[in-house]
Amino acid sequence: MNFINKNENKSFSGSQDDLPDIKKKFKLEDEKILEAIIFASKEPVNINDLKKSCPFIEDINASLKNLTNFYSNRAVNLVKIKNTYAFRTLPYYSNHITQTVEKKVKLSKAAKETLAVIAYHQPVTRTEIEDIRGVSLYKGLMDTLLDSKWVNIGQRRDTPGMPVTYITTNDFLDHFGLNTEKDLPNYKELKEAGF
Amino acid sequence: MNFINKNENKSFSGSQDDLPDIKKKFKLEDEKILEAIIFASKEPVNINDLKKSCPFIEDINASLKNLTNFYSNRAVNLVKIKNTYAFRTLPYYSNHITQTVEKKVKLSKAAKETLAVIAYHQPVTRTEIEDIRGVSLYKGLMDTLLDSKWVNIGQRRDTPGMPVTYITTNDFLDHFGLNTEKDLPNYKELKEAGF
Amino acid sequence: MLQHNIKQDKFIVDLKGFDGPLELLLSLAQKQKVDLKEISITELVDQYLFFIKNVSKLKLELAAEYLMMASFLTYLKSRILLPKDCLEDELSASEMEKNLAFKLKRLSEIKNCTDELFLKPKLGIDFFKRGFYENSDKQIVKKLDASLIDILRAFAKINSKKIFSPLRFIRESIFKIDDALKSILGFINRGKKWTLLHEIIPKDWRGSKVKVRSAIATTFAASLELAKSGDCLLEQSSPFKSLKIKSKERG
Repeated sequence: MNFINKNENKSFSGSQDDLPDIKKKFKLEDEKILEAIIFASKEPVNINDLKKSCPFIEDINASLKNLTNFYSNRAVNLVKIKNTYAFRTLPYYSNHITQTVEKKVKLSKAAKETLAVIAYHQPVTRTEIEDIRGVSLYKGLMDTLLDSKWVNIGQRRDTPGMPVTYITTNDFLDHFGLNTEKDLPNYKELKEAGF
Repeated sequence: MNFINKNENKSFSGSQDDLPDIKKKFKLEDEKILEAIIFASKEPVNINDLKKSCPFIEDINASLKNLTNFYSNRAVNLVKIKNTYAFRTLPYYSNHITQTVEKKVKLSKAAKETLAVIAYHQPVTRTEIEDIRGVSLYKGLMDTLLDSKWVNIGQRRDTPGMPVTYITTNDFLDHFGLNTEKDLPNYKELKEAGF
Repeated sequence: MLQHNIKQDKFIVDLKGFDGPLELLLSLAQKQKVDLKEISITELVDQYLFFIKNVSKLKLELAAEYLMMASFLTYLKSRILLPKDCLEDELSASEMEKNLAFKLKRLSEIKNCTDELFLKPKLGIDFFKRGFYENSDKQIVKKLDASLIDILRAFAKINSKKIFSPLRFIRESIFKIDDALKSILGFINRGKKWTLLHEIIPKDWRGSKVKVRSAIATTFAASLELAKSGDCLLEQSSPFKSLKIKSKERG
C-alpha cells in the first residue's frame, strides 16, 4: 500500500522560535497521523511507507515508540512485525471476542514440524529439513506450506548445486504474534545448543 | 457477528467491600474488554450485543462513555451510530494523506503463465513466449503485465527484426519476496516440492 | 504412537505413527531415559532392531527407510563393539555415536518447539486485527494480485504440458504416395530392366534413416498399387529378399 502526502502541511515544520509546548503538541500530531494511517490500513504498514507518506515527521521511530507506549496498557496494542506496524488485540481479551474464524487449512503433523524446522533454521534447504526430521518430505508438503503464505523461497545457498532455501514470512510472524524470528519459543536455547 | 461470553469472569463483579481504587481498576478492565470487542468487530457493534456478551459490566453506558473520552483527542475516535459503536479514524488526519487503496484483480491463467515464462526465461521475446506456451498471446495481455509494473521492456534482441524482449522488475521481486530471479526454483525443484 | 504390550513380550505397532526411522528411534530413546544425553546407544540399537524384527513379522512391506536405518545401526553396533585398533577408516564409532545422539536431541528439540509454537496465541483465534477498514476518500488503484505459488504452479504446468505433449507426426520426413507414384512412373517410362525397388528412391530421400524408411514404405505401397492396376511387375526371389520392379511388358 502506498501513501501520498497530499499537502505537506507547513505547520509541521516548526521554526526555531517555537515554544517547547508547541513542539510537544506537534509531536503528538505526528503520532496521531501515524495512528490514523496504521489504524485504517488493512495490512501491517511498512515503516518505509510511513516515512514516505509522512516526510515531515522528524523522528519516526520516536513517534512510533510513543504510540506503542500509549497503547501498551490498552486492550488494543501497536505491534511491530519485522519492519511493519499493525494494531492487534491482546490475547488476554480473546475470551470475549468470538469471530467467525476464517477456515485455514489444517496442517498435518509433518507440515507443522517442517514449518518449525524452517522457522528455526532458516534459510534452510530441502535436504537439511530432511536431515533434521530424518525422513524425506512427502510430495506436496512444501507446496502446501508455500500455499499457506507462511513460507517463502529465500536466496539460493552458495554451495554446489545452488539449492533453493526456504524462509518464513511476515504473515507467519503475524499469525503467531511474533515480532521477529528471535521471539520463537526457545530460540536462544536452540541456537546456543548448536542446533 | 455474535459475541459469546466464554468464561463469565467472576473477578469483574466486585463485592461491596471493594475499595474505590479497585473499583476504578475494574472499570478500566470493563472498558478494555469493550475496546477489544469493538476493535475486532467486522461491523459497528450494537449496544445490546455488548450487554449480552459482557453481562458482568455493571454500567455499560458509563464504560462506553469512558472509552469515548479516552479516544476523544486521538486520531481514532469511538463513535456512536444510532445504537451501535465503532472506531473511526478522524477525517482531519486522513486529509494529510491519500491512501491509495488497491483493488486486487486476480491474474488470468494466461497472464500467470506468461508472467512465469518471463520470470524464468528472461530476457524473452514475444515469439519465444508464444513458442513456450504453445499459444499466441491475446491482445492486451502484455499491456496488463506492463501496467502491473511487474514486467518491463528489456534490451532489443540482436537478431533479425530486433525484437523487443521482456524482463521482470524489482517490483516483481518485492511483491513475491524474492532477492533475485535466480532464487526461483527450477522445474526439477518444483517437481520435488510436489507441484 | 508406540504402543506395546509387555505381558505378551510382543510389540503391537503402527509404523504409520512415525515420521521415519529417526522418529521411531527417538521414541525408543525417550522411553529409555528422560535425559537424551544419557541414553545408551548400543541398548537403543538392540531395541530398534528388536522392534523392526517384530514389525516385519506382522508387516512384510516394511519401509525401506526403516531397513536402511536398521543396517546402519547394526554396522554402528559392530563398530562400537570391535576393539579400536581394528579400525582405521574415516569416522570412528564414537563420532558416529555422537552424531546419532546429536540428531536425536535435535529432533526432540524441534518437536518440543513445534508444540510450543502451535500453543502460542494465534491471529484470528486468540487475538484479532481490526474488524473492518474504512474506505472513504481514498484513491482506488487496480492492482494485479497473484502469489508466488500461482507463478510457480503456472511454470510447472507449462513444463509438464511440454512433457505430455500430444503425439504429432513430423510431416516433413514423410514421403508422400503421390511423389512415390511419380518417381515409379518416371522410372517405368525410361526402361524395361528389372531394378531393385529401393534404387528408384529419389536422391534427396536417402539422407537420413527416417527419410529412407518413409520413402521405402511409400514406394512399396505405390508399387503394389501400380502392379494391381497392371502398370508394372514385381518380383521377389524368396521371402525377405529384395524386391525388384519392372514395367509391364507390352504387347
